[in-house]
Amino acid sequence: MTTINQNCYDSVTEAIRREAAKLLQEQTVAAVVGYVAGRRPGTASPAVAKSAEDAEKLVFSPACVNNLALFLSKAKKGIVPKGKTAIVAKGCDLRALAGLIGESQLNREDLVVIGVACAGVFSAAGERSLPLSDANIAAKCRECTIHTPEGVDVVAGTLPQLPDFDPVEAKELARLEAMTPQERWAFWKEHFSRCIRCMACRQICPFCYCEQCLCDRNRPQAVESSPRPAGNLAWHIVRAMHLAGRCAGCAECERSCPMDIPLNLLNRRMAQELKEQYQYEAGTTPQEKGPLNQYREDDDQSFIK
Amino acid sequence: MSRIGVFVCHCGENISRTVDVERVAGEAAQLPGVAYSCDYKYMCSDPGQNLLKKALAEHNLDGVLVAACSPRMHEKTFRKAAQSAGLNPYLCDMGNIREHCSWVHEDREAATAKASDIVKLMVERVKRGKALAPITVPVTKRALVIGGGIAGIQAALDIADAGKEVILVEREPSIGGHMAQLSETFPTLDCSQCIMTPKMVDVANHPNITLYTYAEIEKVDGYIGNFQVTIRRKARSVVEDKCTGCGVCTSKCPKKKIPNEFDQNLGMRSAIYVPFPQAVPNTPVIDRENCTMFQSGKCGVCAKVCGPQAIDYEQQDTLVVEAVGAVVVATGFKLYSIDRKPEESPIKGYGEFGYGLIPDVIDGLTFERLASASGPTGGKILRPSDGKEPRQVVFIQCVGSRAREKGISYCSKICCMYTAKHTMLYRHKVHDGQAYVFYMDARTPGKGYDEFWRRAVEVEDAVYIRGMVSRLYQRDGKIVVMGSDTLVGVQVEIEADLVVLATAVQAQDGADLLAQKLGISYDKYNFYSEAHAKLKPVECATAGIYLAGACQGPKDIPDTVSQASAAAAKVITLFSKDQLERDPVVAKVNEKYCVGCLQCKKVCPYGAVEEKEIRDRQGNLVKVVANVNAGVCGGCGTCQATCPSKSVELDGYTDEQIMAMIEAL
Amino acid sequence: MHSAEKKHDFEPKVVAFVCTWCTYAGADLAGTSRMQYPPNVRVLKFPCTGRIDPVFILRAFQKGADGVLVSGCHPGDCHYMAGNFHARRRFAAFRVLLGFVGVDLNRLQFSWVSAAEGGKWVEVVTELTERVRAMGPMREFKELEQEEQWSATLTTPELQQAYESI
Amino acid sequence: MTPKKLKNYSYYPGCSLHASGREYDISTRALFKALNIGLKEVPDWFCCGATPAHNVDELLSLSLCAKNLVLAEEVEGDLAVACAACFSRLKTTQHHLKVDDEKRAQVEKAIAGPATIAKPVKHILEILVRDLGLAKLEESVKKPLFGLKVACYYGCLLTRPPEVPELDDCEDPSIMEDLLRALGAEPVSWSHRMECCGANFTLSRPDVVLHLSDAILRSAQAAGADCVMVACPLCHGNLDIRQEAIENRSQEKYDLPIFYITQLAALAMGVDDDKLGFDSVIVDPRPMLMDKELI
Repeated sequence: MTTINQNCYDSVTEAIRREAAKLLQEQTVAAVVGYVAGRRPGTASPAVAKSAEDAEKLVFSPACVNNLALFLSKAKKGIVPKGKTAIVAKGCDLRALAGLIGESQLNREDLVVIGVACAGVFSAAGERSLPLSDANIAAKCRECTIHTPEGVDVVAGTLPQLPDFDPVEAKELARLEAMTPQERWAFWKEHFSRCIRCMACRQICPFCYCEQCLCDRNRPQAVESSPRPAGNLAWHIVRAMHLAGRCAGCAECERSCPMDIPLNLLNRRMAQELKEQYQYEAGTTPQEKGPLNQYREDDDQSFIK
Repeated sequence: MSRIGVFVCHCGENISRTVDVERVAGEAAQLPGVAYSCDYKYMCSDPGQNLLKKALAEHNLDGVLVAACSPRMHEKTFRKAAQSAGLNPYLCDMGNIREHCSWVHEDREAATAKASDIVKLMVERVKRGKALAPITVPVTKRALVIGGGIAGIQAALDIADAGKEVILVEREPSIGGHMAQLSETFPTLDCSQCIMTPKMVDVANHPNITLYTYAEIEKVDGYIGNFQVTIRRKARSVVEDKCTGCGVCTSKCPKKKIPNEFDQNLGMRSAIYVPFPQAVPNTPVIDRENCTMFQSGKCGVCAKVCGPQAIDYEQQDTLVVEAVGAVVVATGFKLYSIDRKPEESPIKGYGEFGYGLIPDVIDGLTFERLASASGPTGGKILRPSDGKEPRQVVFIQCVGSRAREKGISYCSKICCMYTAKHTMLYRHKVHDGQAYVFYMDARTPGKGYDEFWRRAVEVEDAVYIRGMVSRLYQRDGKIVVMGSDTLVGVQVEIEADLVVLATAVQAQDGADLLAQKLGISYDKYNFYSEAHAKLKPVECATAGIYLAGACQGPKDIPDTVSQASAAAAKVITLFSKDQLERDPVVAKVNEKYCVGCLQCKKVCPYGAVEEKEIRDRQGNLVKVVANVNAGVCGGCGTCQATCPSKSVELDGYTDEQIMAMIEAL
Repeated sequence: MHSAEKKHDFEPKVVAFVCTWCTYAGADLAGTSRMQYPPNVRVLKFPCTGRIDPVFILRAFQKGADGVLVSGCHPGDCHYMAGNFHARRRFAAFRVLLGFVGVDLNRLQFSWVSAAEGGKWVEVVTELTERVRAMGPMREFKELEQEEQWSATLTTPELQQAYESI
Repeated sequence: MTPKKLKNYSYYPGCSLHASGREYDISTRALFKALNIGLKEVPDWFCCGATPAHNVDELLSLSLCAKNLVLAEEVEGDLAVACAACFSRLKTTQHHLKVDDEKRAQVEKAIAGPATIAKPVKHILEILVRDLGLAKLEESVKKPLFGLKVACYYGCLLTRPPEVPELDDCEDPSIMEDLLRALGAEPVSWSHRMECCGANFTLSRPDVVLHLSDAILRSAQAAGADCVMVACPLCHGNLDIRQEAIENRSQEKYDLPIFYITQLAALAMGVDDDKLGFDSVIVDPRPMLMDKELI
């Protein structure tokens, strides 16, 4: 088993504290969105530091799973005080920030981005008392392409040598792709039938910032709101479709799902398609138009008669 | 509860032969919300329409469905009838049980069932319909014409003659464009300047035309009937109001060795100059890059000699904002320059022709200047390298045009004709000279065109060689033309004194940038796109903007003038009303739920979506939402399908209507 | 073609979402030309394929469609210039998604049918209807629709376990 | 210990390079060795069909090339090709099968297997000028070819049709000239660098070949060239082997040595001149090279 050297997290923590304290002291920003240690060991929770004292409490560890970009989206209005904000951002958070900027939800000028050299975070079910390793690292981190932040204002920490992880999610995706439609239907039917429509996947998603979700509407009702199989399927399809070309791949939906539905597979499948067809990949640079908001005259149309 | 009336038409026997119309009407009566139903032989006939009107009143109906032919046929008829009986026309719909049912199915049972289904679906739609009022937009009755070539001049004169004001903007110091550069014009060989300059003078003197030369479009806001255009008037360094056009400044200017662009760099001009003698306006401009005063601060001769003190070295660019209701784009073309192109350019060069290296390889426009009586050689055909009269001239057609491997696949349309003209002009001036033409096809459709071309071949003895040229190179003061004669099947080599390339017609430099300012679309060659290739050839898809001339694609003078007049007619039609009325099938934003992600703005083909700030009473910004400009919206609904929260909705095709129809399947 | 004598055990329900400018007009042309095709298709008219939301397709399947057709103007012919280009990308993505959750994509057809292609309309509709007929009813969505199970009730073992562990 | 190779290429020499154009093969290998680039011959390769096959049987010509490309998959690295005709045929096959599914199916049937032919096919020129780069090339030059005036002869296949080789501007390329400048030589500007030499009419219609090749040599001489550089063994054959016959026919004395790209490049890289096959050509270049103090 390969364990990741823990020292890197300490150096990130130190850099975040130093930078956050400076920004707050000099009043460059009104708040710093980051993480603080949780009550139980091996946990961390998002926090908004508003003073230099608060800044001392900021940490970065493999328990810092949340995508903090969420707190800057309209859905979480009021949590972060008005004014210029600094944010601690891992690779996935950076992609979400870039997406939100591209969708006119944020202004880059109003942000100070403290990019984190992130070796990875714990998986939802991973054992947190042990150091981060092959055994307890999140699936998304195994295939992460943005361990070192790009286009940020400050880079915190340096990245240790990372082992080559087994890409479990890509393999699972390939396994599903190899199935017959009937088998896939059975796979998803089983998963979706467990959905209790708690909407955690929606609440945690940085891109689900609509003031009123289409799926909550009843005139007309596009998706049944009761937790029954038909509506469950419809909800997850609509969700994946609305995120296609926008999703940052942070897999927070999957992590927060109490019923362990492998939601990120849907997102991954869409991302894969958009990359193959339109060479689009969620990245750290805000893009003017997403892949489904633009077209080329010679786009593939082999599926159209 | 709705009170819908359903009217099932027999269409003589066209429908009733395969569809049991009585049963359809009977089943319709059972549908919830249907207050009245009937069937009738010919609903579109006067008695049929009266039946509808009467039922509307008697049964107090709040919606009408006519199950008959295609709405493309009679929707207007029935909406009008409904309107005359007091119903909002948009609450009247049609179910297509003829083209989509009785005519395409034989099985009476199945066809009847389908017809009933169609009625059921459409009733759901009518039930959820909204009364819509036509949208009215005020119209500013002034037009902007961009480009002062023959297209712009013609459009401007036509509009101005109709009594409407015109703003004509030209990038160069004088209007006239390419046509002013030409010597004679096909197919009649009349002198271009003789027919062009009177029109230029008309423009200058027309009370309804405001002329801005040496000016460019900076910004365009607004929409049909209501554009605000910002025009940058470049600093001329000569005050137009004071200048009398006496010409002393240009004759005294000590810097006189500047290649004259108007003469394709063959002749020379001074640093303060008028591009050509007949220029309109006849006001000089200082070419600051070549002026000693501007470069070294020492000179000032023109200011000293100018009687009316019109020279102003301090003059700055100024911005003018004009409100107009319509725009005619007439920015013309440029000729393909066939130098070796940078590798990233999609258009390749013709290094094999030695263009730019061999001085006696020239393009068609340069030949025009050589042949022009007012040109640098006074109308004598003399080759640029040594000023000698060429004995053998080779013309090569389709240089750059119809050459996919070079990046341009279209035909430039005018080259066959002007090359034929060039051979004639050459023959008229050099009687014993021989013209050769390499061509792919001679394309001469047009009134008197083929006769003209035949004259070049049969009377004026131009030798036409069907084939392309592979290489030009210099040998002993001649240009060796290596080509093939594909009709005879041999390689040919001609030793020419002068080679004239009929280079492709391309969109003007910066055509794409102007299109982006105007919000109009353009093709991959930067030619502007018309709204419909056949039926809307002068309109842009963006309402209120029209096209004239070669900016839309290669065109000769007659076609250009026709299109310019057509564009003018469109503008005058638009200006004939005080207000525009348009179909209310447009998108509307629900500002309460819109979160301003602006994905709708990104997909809108019309650029109809803009950002709107919502502020509270204290003026604090609450949020930014999307806003659809109803004047510009085309009504496609792409925005709604894109909007994640469906906060933008297309009237006439609301989600509620569509979902209800799907539910009723 | 489709005649009264031919009786089938299964008559599929086919829904067509079409744009008004090209495909709807193409279907009109099929009518004026008196071409014949199976009566199973129900046409819903849209201004443009750009207006067609993937949710509509999903909803149609949920409401009992055995096959869905989406048809609009050929690229370059769009009355609204680019609506069909946007639709093409949107449906390319949506199709992949449906396929990924296990919907047999043979039930979902996309086509370009111009106002001049009455024959193509007949061909597309006939082909889809017969293909879907051969495939049999779209059971998957109907079964889901009929399932009474409420996943939030505390009867599933997972939830029971989760509840007890609190 | 030998240093690690800069880059590795698989290599398809083609029939000519094992026969009449042996010196092209020898010099290519010598050049790559000098530049420390790996070159491994595709095992069991066979004829690409060259210029005759596609005129007789298109499927055959595509299948021959496709099979060779499949074989090339076994060796690491992009496929290096020296012969302009082989290069053209291999690229043509890739192009056709990419755009035509029907042909692909026919070919797959003929070669009894999938046509995995996506491996990039690169002409030696591309490898030297693009992959390695002119700067690196210039750096590696040990004996610059100062004072050597060269007529770069592209022939008709190397850049045409433009959508197939995608090597350079199809009518006005400069890749050979760029290479030569990097080697220190002086490319001359001349007229016939893209004309056909008569190619494989050399056996069936020597009169045509003499006529066409004469024009090429004449033009090169008129431009002041000391020699001609070619990329194709067929061109080499016509210009070199037939040179005496051409001279007899036109009563002109040319005496123009014909070099392969790789011979000149290898010479500049300091490869010993007796390792470049100068002894096996008809117009002996050595007197001229000695004259220029290049050997």
